[in-house]
Amino acid sequence: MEQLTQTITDLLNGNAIFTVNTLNIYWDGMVNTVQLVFVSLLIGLLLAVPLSILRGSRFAIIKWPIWCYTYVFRATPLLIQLYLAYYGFAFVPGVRDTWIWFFVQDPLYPALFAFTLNTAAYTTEIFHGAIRSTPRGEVEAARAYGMSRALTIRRIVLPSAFRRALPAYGNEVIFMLHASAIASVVTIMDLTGAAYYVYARFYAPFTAFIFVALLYMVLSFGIQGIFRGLERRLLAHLRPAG
Amino acid sequence: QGRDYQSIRIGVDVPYEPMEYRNPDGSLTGFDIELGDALCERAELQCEWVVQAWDGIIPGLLSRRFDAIMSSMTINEERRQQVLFSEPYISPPSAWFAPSSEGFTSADAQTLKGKTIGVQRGTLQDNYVTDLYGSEAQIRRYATADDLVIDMSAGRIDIAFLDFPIGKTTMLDADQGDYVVVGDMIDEPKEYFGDGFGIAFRPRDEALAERFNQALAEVREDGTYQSLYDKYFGVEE
Amino acid sequence: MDLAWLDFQGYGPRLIEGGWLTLRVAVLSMVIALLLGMLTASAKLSSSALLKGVATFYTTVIRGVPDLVLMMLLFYGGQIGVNMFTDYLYDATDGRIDWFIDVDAFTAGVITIGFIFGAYMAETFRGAFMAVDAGQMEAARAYGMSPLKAFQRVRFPLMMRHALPGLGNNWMVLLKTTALVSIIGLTDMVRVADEATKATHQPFLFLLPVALGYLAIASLSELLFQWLTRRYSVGFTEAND
Amino acid sequence: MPEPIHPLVITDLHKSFGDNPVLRGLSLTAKKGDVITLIGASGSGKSTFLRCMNLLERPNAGEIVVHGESIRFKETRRGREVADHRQVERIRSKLSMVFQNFNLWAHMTLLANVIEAPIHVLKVPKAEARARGMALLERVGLAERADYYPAQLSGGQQQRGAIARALAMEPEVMLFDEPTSALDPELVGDVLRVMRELADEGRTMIVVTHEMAFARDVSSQVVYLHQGRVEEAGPPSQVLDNPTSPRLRQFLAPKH
Amino acid sequence: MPEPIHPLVITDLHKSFGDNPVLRGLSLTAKKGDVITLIGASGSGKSTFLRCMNLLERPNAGEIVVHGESIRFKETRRGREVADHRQVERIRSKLSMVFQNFNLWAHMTLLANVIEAPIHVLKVPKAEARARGMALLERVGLAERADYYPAQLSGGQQQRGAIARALAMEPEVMLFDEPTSALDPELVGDVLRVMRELADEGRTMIVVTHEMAFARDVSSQVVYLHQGRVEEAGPPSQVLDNPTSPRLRQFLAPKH
Ligand SMILES: Nc1ncnc2c1ncn2[C@@H]1O[C@H](COP(=O)(O)OP(=O)(O)OP(=O)(O)O)[C@@H](O)[C@H]1O
Ligand SMILES: Nc1ncnc2c1ncn2[C@@H]1O[C@H](COP(=O)(O)OP(=O)(O)OP(=O)(O)O)[C@@H](O)[C@H]1O
Ligand SMILES: [Mg+2]
Ligand SMILES: [Mg+2]
Ligand code: NI
Repeated sequence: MEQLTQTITDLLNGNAIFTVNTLNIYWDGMVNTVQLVFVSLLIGLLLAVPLSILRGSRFAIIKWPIWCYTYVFRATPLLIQLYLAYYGFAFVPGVRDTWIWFFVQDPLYPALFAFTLNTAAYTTEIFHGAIRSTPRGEVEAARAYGMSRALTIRRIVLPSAFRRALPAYGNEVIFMLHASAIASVVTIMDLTGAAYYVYARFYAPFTAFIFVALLYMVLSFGIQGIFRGLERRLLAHLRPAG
Repeated sequence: QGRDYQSIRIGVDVPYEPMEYRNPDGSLTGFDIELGDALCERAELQCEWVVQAWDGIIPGLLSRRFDAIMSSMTINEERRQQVLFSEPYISPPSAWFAPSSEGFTSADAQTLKGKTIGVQRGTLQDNYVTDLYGSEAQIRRYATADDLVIDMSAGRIDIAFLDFPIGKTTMLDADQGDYVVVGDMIDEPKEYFGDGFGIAFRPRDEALAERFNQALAEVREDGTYQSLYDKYFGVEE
Repeated sequence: MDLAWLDFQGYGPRLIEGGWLTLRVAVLSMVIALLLGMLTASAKLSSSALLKGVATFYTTVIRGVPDLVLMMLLFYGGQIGVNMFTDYLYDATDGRIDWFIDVDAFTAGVITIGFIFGAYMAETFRGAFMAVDAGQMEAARAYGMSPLKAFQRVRFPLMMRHALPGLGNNWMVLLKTTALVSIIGLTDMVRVADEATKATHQPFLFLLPVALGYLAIASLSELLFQWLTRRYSVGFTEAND
Repeated sequence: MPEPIHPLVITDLHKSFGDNPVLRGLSLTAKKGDVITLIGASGSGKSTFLRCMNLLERPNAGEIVVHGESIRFKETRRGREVADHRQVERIRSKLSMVFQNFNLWAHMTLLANVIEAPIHVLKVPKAEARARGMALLERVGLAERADYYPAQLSGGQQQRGAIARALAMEPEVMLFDEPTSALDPELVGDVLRVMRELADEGRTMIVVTHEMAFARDVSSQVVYLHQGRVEEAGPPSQVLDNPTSPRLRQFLAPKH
Repeated sequence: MPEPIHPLVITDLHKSFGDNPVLRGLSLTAKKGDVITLIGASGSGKSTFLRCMNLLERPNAGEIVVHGESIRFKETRRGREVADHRQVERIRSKLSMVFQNFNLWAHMTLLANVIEAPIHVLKVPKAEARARGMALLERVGLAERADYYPAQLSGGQQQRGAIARALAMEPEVMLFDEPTSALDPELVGDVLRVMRELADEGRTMIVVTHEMAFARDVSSQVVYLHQGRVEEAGPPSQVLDNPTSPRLRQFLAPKH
């Protein structure tokens, strides 16, 4: 009990651990995390939409490479993907003499690269499943009114599928937020990196990690709030009229 | 009040050569392990080593999964508020390491202006470099010394600041690459380099810590300590 | 064929042991997560405000906190709580009562991961439940099926078609989250590779067996998921152009 | 002489969706063997009324008594709720329903749809349920489609399948929502014959229909709904041939 | 004198599902302003035929010519395929369809359903499409339900919504699959009036229906399908009142 009260008072009052210096580290970590997660989710989403459509293509040469991509990126740890993107790519012969080095040199780009491809793979699977379960009659109605395949997908299939995929996609966004914690492996000081720093410096694991957990909670409550709002608006057709 | 232990468990994270690592057969060895065993013998304790990943090592101590940690932990004021330390049992110096091709002769703030320095995240070396070089140089913080070494060979960092024994095994002794120590060994000022490595206990176990301090004094006295020190850090140069 | 490289500098057997632990933790916690997820999703969609509130609290908070922290808090925090009590007993009785109540790390790891992923499963199931055509459930209820029967015979089989992609994803994430058990002292595949890397100073060498280990487990599960997808798509046709 | 116990008595039923009142005080008494047809304009609340009878929609007010047993409600903060779910399930298994849009279970073959509730609700042995199910499919002319999934059936086939599924419950009261809308005249005749046989067996039926010929031929009572109220009710000869309400007269006047 | 170009000419159409032949050589010519009703027993292939006309089902053999333009097919390993998807889309936008089970888009309000295709296929400006959409909903009596989602509408309301959606395309040929099955006699009259107006405007209609009165009143030609073949065809007075085929005679004989 004592320890618990101690921890809480520590958190509330200014004290040895939460100095301006460490709070600064946490703040920078927050900025890095948000930036990484937001950008990779955005690009990942943009990639996943076409991929999830092509994943259901009739043509094996389109379908299978995408399947392989999603399979490999989902089946192997993000940590390894990140590691290869950052440490592995640096050893490609000659890479250091090209303009690519500028991007590889900075840990941010390799991390974005790995995160984006990873979330795109998961998102592709979610959307592909939702697209497949679009009610057949609704697709036929669209085709019957002369909508092209692309238009049908844009106006009928995707809006309908996205609505169905919303809860699963919400999971993916939060997974990504938590997964970004490994960014510190490639020297990016994200939120978790900040917590490790404080842990190592003060040997106060619970204080360091509970505080960072609170920050993650703020972020994820924000995300969950957004998704709840989206559901309220987009899933109106599942509720009785008021 | 502290308990009166007959047997204890000691937490350690491996490998961290030469302090603690595994023999080819999987058994534990290293300076910490051998010294720890000697201390237990003096203190008439049954000791059992528990391997524990670093992230959970302090929580493991606090939650009594083990009763002491002997895993190259540096004593400092901030940490003393969480755990109880024994007297320091070794004070390894820190040192600058760089590829010989870089041609550094000294590592003062002037020379390293605009360079990239690698350290292990959250270590005393991190604090030291952050405070003294933070405004001139760029600092990259790594989870492990090995990651740091790869990045040095990839050309992303120019120089590293590490515990000397660690730098020695990962850079000087490893055959890939050609690295040198830049400048002198550093173990001052004390506010950064503290008192060296200590054994950590739960704060309420003062009696236990005292038994270890006693034992430590004894092994220093009778030469056991020196022979272990020579075995692991014997200077061949 | 030369299979010597499979030895991985002597770490081969330990890697396999670690892989076996990974597999066991993953499968067992998946079972817990599925059960919890199903219960929670049902609670979220029920009309009881209390059930809904509890379920929403669970999914919101658990998904809000990083896994690593939850692992630490639930395992070590729990243990520390127990210890506070035993320490108190020890002090109060002057050392005559000295208990140490040991929480088994394997069980704790499985339960914690199951508990974390139950929240994600709940969201996946909830989405799938909502995607099922309401008329299908009405028909079940109209014929006097109890909620349990209707669930088992109609809602569940229809829901699975919508849930499987999300379940597959959750499983893949869970599989790799098992690596967290190393912070509570268990030696999984990743922990072995980590030790090996630090000992040999060959960081890339051990990425391979880890990736292969995960790929192997994932391949088995992929087969299962494909079979399930076929099974739960029976009766549904896709439009042709 | 005590009043006989009727299969279904409904008193002053009210139901609204949000602010939109759909049923505004409906009462109805179905005696054993009665065939009651509900007629009324599209949107007048016929389906909603039928769905309230077996509690698929929760009425806001009113009493429903099945075989002398009154369905119990309780007041909660969120409004009126069913008090005893067991009771409702028991009652539902005696009232079987054909939905306006069939609602065949998409993941089951036609035969599986028909034998599902008998096996799992009435606990009929599997073999027996199959035999009876096949006989019913034969009766509605679908024996050779037994192994098709609903998505592979024509509209009329689905509707007949839904009828077979309802018949398989051998219920005391049957609720039909436009059971012949997708059928051709020949099949309408067949279904009619089946329904007449059921009436002769003493089963009670409530039928929503737009086919006035059908209403005239089968029903013992016709109820005309208008904007959620009973505008006129009585035997078909009276309601359909000599309507008193001007609204009903307009409804019945052939426009083509 | 050259043969006039007809809106829709179908020659020898075949279609089977697996081994099950459903259409076995159907031909049909629809002239401008024609109203052709397809009648036939449940499962005789009426919906399938209609769905083949705009290629929702891929016919195994046969020719479809819309406004003189023959739909091109190619043989692939997987069987007969449409050769030019652009062509099919262009043709479909001229043939609009009311489905037997409506198929309204569930995630859109009624009005959004109606204006969707005009805006995105015909490129009608949004404001204009809305105005016309509302007018159409008014015409089918659903103006006040414009903001409801399909799941909140009664069966008849959904059907009228589907009709409004089809009308909004102002197509040259309309394909109706039992467009009045869920409507009461009064609304059937309304829909009938709308269809007659369309015919007067010179639009062509193919209507599947079970309502013989409807077929008699509106159609210029009645086609009786039996087991995937045209058993009898001609003007309603001939087909419905003096059928030659015994099968058709049985089909038409009132049983109730
Ligand atoms: N996807 C499918 N797979 C297999 N068989 C099918 C499929 N779709 C339709 N059929 C079969 O084709 C036949 C014709 O169906 P269709 O829907 O054309 O009948 P219909 O004349 O419209 O009947 P109704 O008046 O009942 O709507 C039916 O026997 C049906 O079972
Ligand atoms: N879930 C709902 N939310 C809001 N309004 C609804 C809902 N269900 C039905 N309604 C409205 O209630 C009214 C009655 O619907 P109901 O389905 O009972 O009509 P009906 O008499 O069966 O008509 P039809 O002959 O067209 O089937 C309609 O105006 C409809 O729009
Ligand atoms: Mg209705
Ligand atoms: Mg049909
Ligand atoms: Ni009739």
